[in-house]
Amino acid sequence: MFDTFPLWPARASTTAGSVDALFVFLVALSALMSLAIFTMIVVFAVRYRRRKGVAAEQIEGSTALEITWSVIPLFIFVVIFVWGAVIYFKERTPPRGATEIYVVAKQWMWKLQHEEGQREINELHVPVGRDVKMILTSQDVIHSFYVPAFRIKQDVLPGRYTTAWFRPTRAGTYHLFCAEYCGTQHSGMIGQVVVLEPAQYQAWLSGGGAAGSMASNGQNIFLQLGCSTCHRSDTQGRGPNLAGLFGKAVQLEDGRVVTADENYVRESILTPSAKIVSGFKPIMPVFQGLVNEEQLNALVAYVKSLNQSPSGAASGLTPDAKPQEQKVQ
Amino acid sequence: MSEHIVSVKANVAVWLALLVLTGVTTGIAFVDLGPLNTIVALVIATCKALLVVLIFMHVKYASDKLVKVVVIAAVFFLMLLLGLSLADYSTRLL
Amino acid sequence: MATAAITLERENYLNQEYGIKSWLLTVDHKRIALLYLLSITFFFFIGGFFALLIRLELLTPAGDLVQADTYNKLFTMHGQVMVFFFLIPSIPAVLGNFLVPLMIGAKDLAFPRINLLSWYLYIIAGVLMLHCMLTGGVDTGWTFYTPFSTAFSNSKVIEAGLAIFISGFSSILTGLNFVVTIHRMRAPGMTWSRLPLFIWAHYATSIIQLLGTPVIAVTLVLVVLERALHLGIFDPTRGGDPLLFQHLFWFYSHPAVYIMILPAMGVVTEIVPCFSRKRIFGYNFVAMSSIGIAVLGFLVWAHHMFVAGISLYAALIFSALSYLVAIPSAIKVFNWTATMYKGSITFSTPMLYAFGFIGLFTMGGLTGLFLAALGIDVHVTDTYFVIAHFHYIMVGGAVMGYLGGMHFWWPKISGRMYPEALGRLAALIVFLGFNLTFFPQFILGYLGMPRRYWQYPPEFQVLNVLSTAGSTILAVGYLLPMVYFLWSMRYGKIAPANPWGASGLEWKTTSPPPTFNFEQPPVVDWEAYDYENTAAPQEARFAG
Amino acid sequence: MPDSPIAVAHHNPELRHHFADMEQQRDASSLGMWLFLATEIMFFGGMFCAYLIYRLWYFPEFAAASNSLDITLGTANTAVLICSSLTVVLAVRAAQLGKRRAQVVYLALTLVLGLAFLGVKGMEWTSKFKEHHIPGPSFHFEGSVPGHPGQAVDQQHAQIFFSLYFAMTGMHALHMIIGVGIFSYLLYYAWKGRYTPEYHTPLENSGLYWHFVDIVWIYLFPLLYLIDRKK
Repeated sequence: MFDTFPLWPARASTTAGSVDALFVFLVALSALMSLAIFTMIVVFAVRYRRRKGVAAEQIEGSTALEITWSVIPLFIFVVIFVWGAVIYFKERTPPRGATEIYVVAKQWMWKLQHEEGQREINELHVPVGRDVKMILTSQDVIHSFYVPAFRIKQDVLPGRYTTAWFRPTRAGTYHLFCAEYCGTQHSGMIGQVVVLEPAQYQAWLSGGGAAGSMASNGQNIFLQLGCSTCHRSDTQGRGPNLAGLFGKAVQLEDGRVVTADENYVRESILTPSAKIVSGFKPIMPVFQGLVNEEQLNALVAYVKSLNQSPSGAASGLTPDAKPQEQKVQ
Repeated sequence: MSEHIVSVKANVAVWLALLVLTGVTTGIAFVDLGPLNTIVALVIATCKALLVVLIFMHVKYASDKLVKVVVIAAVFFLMLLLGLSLADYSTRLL
Repeated sequence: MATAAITLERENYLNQEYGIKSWLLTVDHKRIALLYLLSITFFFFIGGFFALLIRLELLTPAGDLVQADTYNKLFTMHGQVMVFFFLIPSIPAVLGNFLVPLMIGAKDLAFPRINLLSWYLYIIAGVLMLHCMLTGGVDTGWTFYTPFSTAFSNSKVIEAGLAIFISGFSSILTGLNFVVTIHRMRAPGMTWSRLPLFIWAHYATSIIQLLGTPVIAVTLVLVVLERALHLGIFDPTRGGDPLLFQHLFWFYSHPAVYIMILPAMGVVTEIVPCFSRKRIFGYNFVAMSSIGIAVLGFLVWAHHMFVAGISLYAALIFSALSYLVAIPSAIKVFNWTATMYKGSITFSTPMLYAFGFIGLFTMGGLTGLFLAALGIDVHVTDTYFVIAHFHYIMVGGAVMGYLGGMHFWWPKISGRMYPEALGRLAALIVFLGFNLTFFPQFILGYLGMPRRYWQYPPEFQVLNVLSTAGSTILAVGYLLPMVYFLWSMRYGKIAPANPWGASGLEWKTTSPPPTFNFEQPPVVDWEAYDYENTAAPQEARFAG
Repeated sequence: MPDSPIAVAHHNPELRHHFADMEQQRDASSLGMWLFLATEIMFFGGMFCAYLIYRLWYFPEFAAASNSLDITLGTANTAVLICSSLTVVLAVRAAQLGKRRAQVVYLALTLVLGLAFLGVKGMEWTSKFKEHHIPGPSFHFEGSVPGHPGQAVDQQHAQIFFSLYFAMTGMHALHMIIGVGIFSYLLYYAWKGRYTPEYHTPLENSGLYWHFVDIVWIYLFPLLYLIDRKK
């Protein structure tokens, strides 16, 4: 019975509990409010129904009452607002060190790739208890990444990244929906999120299918496209040194300071002239149309990896990397 | 509401002022004032618009406050559109 | 019966002239109201037909009744027809058109010919929309989100966009007419504090029509240009930002909800005092809350975009502002309830609709609080929770208000009484059918069923079946008044000038009113809702 | 449509039946016109909003593209429009004073100036067409960012500028064309002597419209033509 006629969605992430708590609070509050109003209406309707010889009593109004029933709700609203905002703030702030999964949405399919390189379509395997950050982009129209059991939803936009994160708390298989109308097979753009126990997840991960991590794929593309000629690991390059760049503040030529996040790296690859790093010339060619979304994701993953392992990073930026380059070709 | 008839002199004065301001705004665009260039251009445009609204469109002489309210309300709502949109665009991170 | 015969023979706006030309070229606001009544009823049934097909498709989890593309067109055109061709014009263009001059003691609206022009614009837009529907339709969702609408959809986006653009001008001109009329055409003694609250509500509505509609007009122009000429303003592959479209779209389309609900609130504010035989409780607060809703309604649009990729800080601002608009709405509900206190209440059909309105609007409003709460909105936005919420406001609220108003003023409009017993029955059916249709959708939404789904996982079926069952009941509830209104035009009892013993100026003239509304220009020397000095009707005169 | 008994007492043939007197009629028309202009502000406002966002995003390209517009023609056209506003004001004044000939002369002048504006606009658009600055497949922009002659200009971002340029000036020109139509109508009836000191509301309201279109241009000119002109 429960499976065919559920009345409450599965609760499988840390966020789900806090969303449910606020939801239950609001349901209780609404029930109370409507009960109060409906009771009053019914009582008045019965008590003051028209009777012979009893005239209505004309009442002008009451400023005190008006202020009371404006101010009390206002206070309640402040509570709801703050409560909802706290949850939202957490939902939109991915914790540090989260496992990253790159998602490319297209009409009408989800393409997902793990940091370790595994690719999945319309299916996502994640372990229980680990923070997972989704880096989402779309190849065509706007989609929306929605996992009801995690209570998360994030629109997936073409031309930029959006992010979402969750920490699964319970193993199981859950719905993945596209929640933003995207054309003919919108309702067919569904999949599942499989939450595994850590051991099972490791087994799944080692099950193969990955051709190198995303960062190493990115490194290959980086070399293939000749990026390393200018973006060198020393200070001699004609482009900025990318080691340790990610997440840092970048001083631009026009005086602005921006944070080197995923969207910055993306924009700097596709339309380099948009933000010129201070001290460098706008000589980088435009890569819009030359790299697809998956390659772009790999490049972003690679630039990020330059933070985590300085040694590995250096190897990618120096001529030592030649052998790897040949491997690509 | 009796109509106010603006003198030819006043009208011509406004017209001359508008022409002068047009010249000024074009000229000053070639002077480097940094970010002030945009502000100066918009201030001059607003002065011109005010001249037209107040004198040419007779708002200054309107005995009825309603017209002023309508103008101010429309500008206010336009500012809401621009301002609240900017609230998003100026603080977007990811 | 003798007096009734005399009433019938009296010259009124209906019998003053005959012939199709006397209708199509009329500048009488009352006749134009009837033209609107006919046309929006037509579109209401088209939109309702689409709704029934949608519900039938959702009876089973698999997509089996219609093709996916057909389904997408059905919900798109259901939305567009209902929003732009039924709800937005419904109360303002029919009841507002008919009543605004009558209530303030004017002979007509300020610009009668522009009023007729509005109707023609509406008809041109409607014909264009029909042509669009019959030659393939449009599948973007009523929201026209880019870049789907501009670069990917293969349907008739341009035609639908232009139809809505034109209907927008119809709406603007109606609002303009109302504002000028209310400012300039009031009868001597009809001060602002004596205006019926129906007028205040329409005044607030008109402000939104005037200041919001042009923004969607220009946005649709840009969408059309973008689709035709590839301008790139909303296209990310050309450097544009699709979220800019959403900002501009919701700048109008959120306040548009208040275009639909404010007039309905105005209707309820007339009905409740009348059938409680009492002054409205807190006149000033009810009046100002209308204006407050209109103005604050412009500050909250991006709460439709909390998961769309707007900035975190903007989301916080818009969430906080969204709660502000709930305050004036709450004030209204409390004041209607307080008006009943120590009244002398009767339960005629309009009052039943008013009860229904208050109940459903309260639930719609309260679930709005859920959606304004950021953390919850992330989960329930774009699901059936939203669908249920806005149908509680727009159908449970606006349509209940519209039907209540139609019953309340039908004697004035047609000069005939509708059958009271059937009226009460229909009100009950609508209320029950509505709740059965839409309440399960709240649960569906929280379970996570996304909106605009042609097929869905099987565990959602039970609730969907309940909803579909409810929709058929609702359909019966809507057909019933249509039938007995038509019936009453010929067989209904002759209506007296003031069958309800209501206090408004519109009841002081004959039913139906003469072409210029009043035999003698009225002079107002009483306060609004002066039920102390208005005689209650004799029971026998209106009991069905 | 027969007049109601009340309206019969007044004899101005221009008084419509549902107004009590000429003053009420005039006040209503004037308020209606101002409300219409308020909607026009919001109509253009949507485009100004788009302009604002993209100007902030793509400032270098906006500057480069703006510099490619003909500032001489732009300034001259602004002056033309301002002159036309003066002639409109004088035409309304002539009506207020009951001078038929002056009305006709000023209205004709307004028409000439309005058409001159549209002519210049047409010339500018034509040259844009020749330079491939029309958004679309053949769009190509070769200008450089002011102060950074070597920097490549992003074609797409420049195209956004021109999209907005054509949308905004196009919508403005459409309003001008409608204005020219209205003023031709006014000219005809002014010639016929319809507008008197007692009744010249159409003239007055059309004047308001014309001035409004002028004001839109007063903003469009610096926003489109004068971005970062300093060398």
